[in-house]
Amino acid sequence: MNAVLPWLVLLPPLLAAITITLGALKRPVAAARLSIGAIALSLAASLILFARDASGVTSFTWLQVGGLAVEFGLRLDPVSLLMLLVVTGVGGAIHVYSWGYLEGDPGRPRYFAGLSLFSFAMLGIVLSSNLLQMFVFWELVGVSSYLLIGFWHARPAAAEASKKAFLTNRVGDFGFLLGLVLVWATTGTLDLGELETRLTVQPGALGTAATAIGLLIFCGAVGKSAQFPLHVWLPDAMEGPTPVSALIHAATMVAAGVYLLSRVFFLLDAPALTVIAWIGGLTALLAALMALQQDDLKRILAYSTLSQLGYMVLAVGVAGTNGTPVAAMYHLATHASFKALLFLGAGSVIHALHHQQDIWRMGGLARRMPVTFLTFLAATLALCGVPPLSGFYSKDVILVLAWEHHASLLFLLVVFVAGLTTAYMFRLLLVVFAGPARSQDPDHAHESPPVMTVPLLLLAVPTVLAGFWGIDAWLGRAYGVAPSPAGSWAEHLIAPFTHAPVPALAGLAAVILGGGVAWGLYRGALRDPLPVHLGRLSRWMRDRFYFDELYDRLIAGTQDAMAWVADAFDRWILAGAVVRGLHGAVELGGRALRLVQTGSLQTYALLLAAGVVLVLAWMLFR
Amino acid sequence: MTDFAAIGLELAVAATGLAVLLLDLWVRPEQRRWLTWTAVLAVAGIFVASFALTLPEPARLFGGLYVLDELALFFKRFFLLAALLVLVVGQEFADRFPAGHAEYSALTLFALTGMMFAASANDFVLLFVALELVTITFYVLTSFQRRRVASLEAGVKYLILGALSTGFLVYGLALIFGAAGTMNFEQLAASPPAVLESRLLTVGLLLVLVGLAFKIAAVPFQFWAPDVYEGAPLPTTAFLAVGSKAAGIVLLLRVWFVAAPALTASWAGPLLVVTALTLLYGVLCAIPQRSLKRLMAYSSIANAGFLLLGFCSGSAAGVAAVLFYLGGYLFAVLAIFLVATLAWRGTDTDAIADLAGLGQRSPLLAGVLTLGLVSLAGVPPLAGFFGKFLLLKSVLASATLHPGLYAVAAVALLAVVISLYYYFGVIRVVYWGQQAAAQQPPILLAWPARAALGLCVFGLLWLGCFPANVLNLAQLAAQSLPWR
Amino acid sequence: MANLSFIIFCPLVAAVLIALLPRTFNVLFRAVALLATGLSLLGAVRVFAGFDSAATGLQFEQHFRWVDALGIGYHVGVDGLNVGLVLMAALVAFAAVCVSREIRERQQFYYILVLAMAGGILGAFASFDLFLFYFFHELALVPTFILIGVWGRGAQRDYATFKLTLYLSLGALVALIGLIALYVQAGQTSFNLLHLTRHLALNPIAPGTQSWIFGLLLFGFGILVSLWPFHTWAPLGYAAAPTAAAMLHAGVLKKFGLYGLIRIALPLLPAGAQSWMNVLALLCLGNILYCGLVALRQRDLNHLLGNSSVAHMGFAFLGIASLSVLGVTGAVVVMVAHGLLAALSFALSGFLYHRLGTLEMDQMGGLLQRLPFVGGVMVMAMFAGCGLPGFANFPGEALVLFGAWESYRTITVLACWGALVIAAVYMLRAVRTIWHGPPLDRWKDLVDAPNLWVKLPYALLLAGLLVFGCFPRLLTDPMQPVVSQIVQRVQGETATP
Amino acid sequence: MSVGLPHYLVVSALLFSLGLLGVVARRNVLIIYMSLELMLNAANLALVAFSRYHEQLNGQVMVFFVITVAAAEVAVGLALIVALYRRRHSVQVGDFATLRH
Repeated sequence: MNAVLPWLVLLPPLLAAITITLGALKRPVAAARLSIGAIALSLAASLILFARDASGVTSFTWLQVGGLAVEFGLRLDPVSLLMLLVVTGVGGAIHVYSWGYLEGDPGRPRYFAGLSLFSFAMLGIVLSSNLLQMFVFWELVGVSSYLLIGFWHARPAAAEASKKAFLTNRVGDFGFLLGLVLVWATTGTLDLGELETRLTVQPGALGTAATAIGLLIFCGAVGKSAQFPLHVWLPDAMEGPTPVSALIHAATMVAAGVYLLSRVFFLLDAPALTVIAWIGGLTALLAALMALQQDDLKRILAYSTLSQLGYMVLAVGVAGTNGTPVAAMYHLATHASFKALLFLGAGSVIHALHHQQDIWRMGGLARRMPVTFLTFLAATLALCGVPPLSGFYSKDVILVLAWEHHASLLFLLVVFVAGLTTAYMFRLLLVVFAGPARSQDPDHAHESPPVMTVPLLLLAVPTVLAGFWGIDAWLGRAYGVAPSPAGSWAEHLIAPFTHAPVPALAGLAAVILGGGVAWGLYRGALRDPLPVHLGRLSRWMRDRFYFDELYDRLIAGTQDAMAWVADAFDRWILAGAVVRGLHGAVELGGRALRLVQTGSLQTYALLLAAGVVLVLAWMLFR
Repeated sequence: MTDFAAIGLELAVAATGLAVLLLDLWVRPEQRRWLTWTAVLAVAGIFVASFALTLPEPARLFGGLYVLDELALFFKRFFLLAALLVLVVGQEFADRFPAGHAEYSALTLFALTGMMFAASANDFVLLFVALELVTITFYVLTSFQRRRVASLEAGVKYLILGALSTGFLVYGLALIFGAAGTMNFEQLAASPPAVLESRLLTVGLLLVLVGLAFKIAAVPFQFWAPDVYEGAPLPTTAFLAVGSKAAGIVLLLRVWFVAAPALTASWAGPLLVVTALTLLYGVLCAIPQRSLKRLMAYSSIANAGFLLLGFCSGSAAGVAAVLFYLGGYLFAVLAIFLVATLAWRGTDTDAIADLAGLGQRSPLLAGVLTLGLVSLAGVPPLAGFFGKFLLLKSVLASATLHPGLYAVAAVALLAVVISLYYYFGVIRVVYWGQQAAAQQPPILLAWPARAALGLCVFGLLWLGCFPANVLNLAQLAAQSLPWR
Repeated sequence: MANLSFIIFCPLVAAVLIALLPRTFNVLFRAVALLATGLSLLGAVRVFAGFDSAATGLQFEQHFRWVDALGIGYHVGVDGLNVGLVLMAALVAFAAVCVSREIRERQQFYYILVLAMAGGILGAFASFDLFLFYFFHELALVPTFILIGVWGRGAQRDYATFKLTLYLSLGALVALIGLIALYVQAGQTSFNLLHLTRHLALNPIAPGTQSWIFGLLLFGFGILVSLWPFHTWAPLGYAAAPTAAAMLHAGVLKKFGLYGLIRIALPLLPAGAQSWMNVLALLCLGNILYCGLVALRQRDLNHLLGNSSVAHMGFAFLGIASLSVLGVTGAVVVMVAHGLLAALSFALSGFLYHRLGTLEMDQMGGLLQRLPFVGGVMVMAMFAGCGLPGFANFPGEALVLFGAWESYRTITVLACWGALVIAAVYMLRAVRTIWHGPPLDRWKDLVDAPNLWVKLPYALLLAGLLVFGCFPRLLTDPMQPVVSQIVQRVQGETATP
Repeated sequence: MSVGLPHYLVVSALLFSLGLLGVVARRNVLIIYMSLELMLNAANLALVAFSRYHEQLNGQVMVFFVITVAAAEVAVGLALIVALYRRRHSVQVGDFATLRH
């Protein structure tokens, strides 16, 4: 039974995707039923596995050539079980939610096929036991996000956004693949289990290439989790339908990068970890600043995701070589639930206002959409790290890590970013739900139908209670960390303050400070006051620090220039001068030689006689 | 085997020629076609008879003047086949002759006799007589269309330049006779070294080679070919390209490998240069050509270059390659000329552009023309490819001894690629050339023409796909030359 | 039915049969052509299925005497290396005939030429005699010339067909001289590949001669496969060629040169191979990067596909240049995968050209609405083009990268950039301009592929890509014994992993 | 001094060169034709000289062959030149140049 279950988790979404594309492209209801059924099956199977706390690997050889042996295996351990729950749980909620959100859209079968393909690929990443197999699903996730972002491919913005997303991911995958090749070249194997045992036996196994391998594999994570250099695609990915943004850009896809880092944590050495930490920190800061000045509801959430991902990557980096990525995974788990809730809440607002996404045209929705407001409020508080909620505990662990490993500069950065997070989230909350209606759209807004609000409530449960489920203890077991004695829930409530008071209090202070500033600025504001105060900095933040333009000129520009040179060389010199030149020369030679035949008998006789004399002379006096 | 039994084949052909001339007096004009068909059947009969001749060992007759060996037999069968097809082309071309249809067939047969004698030449006297019989007959054949100035002009040009080359040939003969005291090839080869090194013999031999080089139109004696090929009527041009060239080749084989093997062995260098120049000249000049006959002239010059490749390798394999290549060359050239005659029936043009739209008008003719051109270009699965392949193999095999041959192999390669350009240029016109004139009527083919086309196609495909038995014949013939 | 001669001669006999039929039976020509290529496809599938990858040596072997004087024989057989290639060739041939529905005038002549090409290709891949190998390949030269000339497209048709034919014949002739030189050096006894391998194993040729013979073979086959400096004919030729000719040429004929290199040049001239590999590695970098960049600039879809197929060939060359078991196996997988991919993409672009009348990408836009099936398959083909896992190209390219890392570090990095990023850029730009974006009203009355019969060729090729993509062991396992033996000979008994 | 072989050869060579010069230099077709015959006779002279030198009759026999062939050639050649004259009313070599390149 144990061998079949993992396949029962992985395969249903793939089969659903195939049957929809082949059979049900014209029947939305059948497609939806197939897709939701598949993800439900996967959820059930992963719940059973979770209950059994199953572990072990079942696999078959996918490729066996020369020195390269690639197994296609499914690996179960506490970390992957947790991720299974996150993907299938949040994914399932979003599948149901999408049925309501995309009411009447003709392309729904294609949407559900894409969603199932995405779920299959994401489950593949979580379960894969081999680095190359992970790369395969890495790319499949990339292509399914391309299909989903570009769902409304008639709209140019969506088409451009999907292309941009896939290409940026591909740049990351380029690094990832090179990392794989390097790992295989130095150790001869790509299997994670084998690599782990070999590295625990003799840590120096990777030799000089260790840092390079670490950073190259980190490239894959940077591409997928939209970290600093390759973060440009995430905001544009909001062009896709909101459930897509929720599923892909909040809960699962972007988390894949962090999951990868935790999977290959034993590979990363000290220098690689410091680089990872700084990149994470930088992304968190930048994203938070940008989020402060965005007017589009979904873009703010996108930048907030970017910022939280920066947190997780920072947590991995700061953990140090003998530490564990538990903090990052813990924050990932809690973040998945409340960020998905935020996105679905936003979706419900957008749905109610007939696809209006500019927050300065909303206002006073609290009264009209109570359920959405309450769940949105709970998720915001969790995100900012207000104590009883799950976000506080997971963020606090990261603060503690930064504090204990006396990475003082990073600690200050994290605290400052926590403040910023609270600032832009409260700005959002106040402008959208509180204050006067800033245009006539909110007047006829009404609460969303149950098919959309029920998932909101379902997701609210983990948002509030996840802090107490001891997810960090559960994760610790995968890394051999002894679980701390389980006190009553009361002790647990104040545990952070008793163990490490300074980081906990600093975090709380930042939250209160940020909330106050936002309250001051945005309570009842009709226009955004910040541009007046900050001036040019606000414009920079609004235009995303001009990274898009920089990349266009830098990477795309140079590549197109090289392409122009190559094409010109190919057209004029290689095909033109060389080939046409030769052709012309031969033709000219023919025309010239032909003129020797003047047609007059006289010349022929002369030439013949001359020929004879020439031959005789040459032969005799050779 | 008595002397006269040996030359039975030649006598039979001469007798047929005379018979055709005589019968022409009693035959009514509309039955003249049947006269040519009887001549064709007779030649076919003689061709079949030639296979009945089995030679335990080569026979030398008429006091060593005439030799009958496998090489001679191979060439006699080759000439008979060529004449057979030329007679059919001549008959199809007859409507454009002012008069004397029977005379045309007779003259073709007399030229055939000359060629068959040339195949068995073992003495400079027979070489001279046979060569002159062929050349003088061709003077008349070239200028047969008296109403067309071009035909007469070609005739005169061929006359003067032919006579000039004969002058050189005869003077060469005299010098050889002076130096060696004998006219016989084998005796010349066996003469003492003092004679072989004498400059007189070298000059004499060179002058004879000039005469033969003129015959096969090798550089620098090829200036006559383009104008004569273009001026002469189609059947004559065909016979010139195949029969007269092959006669030159067989005499060159005899002189080069039998008469003075010691001398010619040291002349490999100059031969390479001549071969390369012939190849390049023929191939380059052919590119801008608009007239099919002139294109075929330059192509025949290039093919002379390819045939000389076999001489450059100087081995039995090279000679076998030359013989096989000639077989493929025969069917290809005659296929092209037969199709040209049929396609241009009634018009006096020879422009390639006038072949436009042949693909639609008559796919059979277009197909045969394409096969012929593709075989000349040397593309499998046709005879031309295997011929060129054998030549390349023999050249590369003996290139290990003297590396100059690699250069000539490279030139040959270039020549093939460039020749592909103009051969496929004709195919282009046939299949997707712009149809200038209105939709001409589809061409109706008499059964003999259809039979001749069938023979050519069969020859091309059989030599291309199942070359084994003809290759064995060629190798057997090559063995009859005295290899050390 | 599972014998190779049947597979090879089915199309050729059908061509002769069609030639004999009267000129007006258009439907019959198409039926006979479909039947012939269908039967040879079935035969190829039977051979592929029946191939026992454990057994060494040739299977389904047939040997007849042909020209004994020169040691030339009709010797066909299948081993791990060409069993995949024969199947791919038969599949592409069948798809090419299916797709020829749009040809309306002179159908009889068209089908004769296509069938001759198909027969030639199948024969070339199955033969184990150097002469036969060359003989079958050259069968396709004249048909290509006439196909492009009569049924080709675009103003540059004449120039393209001549350029293509002359380039290919030059390449073929240079290779022929190499083959003959090989035959001469091996004592002029026989052209049979097995005999030559045994003979040259005992008394190898002097390294000096080996290197210039290998040079001849490399540049001869290089021209046939559009190695970097000699690649200008490929995009031009494919843009002008009718669909079937482009499919057969880009998909299958291009692989003849590579197969020749792996099958003949590497095992018979080990020292020669060693001396030329660095040059080959550099040239194939030209293929991958240079042609990838040129593809970025193309406005015509077929030019883009032509350049991208040249870039993919760079990968196969890199695999060969690595001289490792991984590299060479990867090269063969790339050959099979690219064969199916090129055939599929040219078939689809042919469908587009037939419906739209033009292949200028700027004039297209938002076609996915009107052509969901063709659009979907084309997007998948384009993703396969940029090496997406799940399609057969990814295992091939991954194996080549793993194999080439040992000997050419920087080249592998650049090749990886070329394959992953540059290929993705121009493929996605094409998808963006053709399929996505607002639908233009100019194409509002387009009709998608109507029935299953029209969709069959595309579905078959796509299925091939997916099957070999998801289960690459189908291709790699039969290849192991042959490839390791070849690499061992070249490396001189020290086979790298 | 008695007239030996070299003398004959010199005369024969001179005759041959004169004939060649005549063919190349003259413009009238008939004169060219006569120069050709001159060259043939030069060869005959050489043949006879060598035959006498080697005390063999082969040379003499060869002369007969050459003479008969020359006669045949002249017959055909003159007929051809007359036919051309009747068509072009000129014997100047320069006029027969329609076939070129």
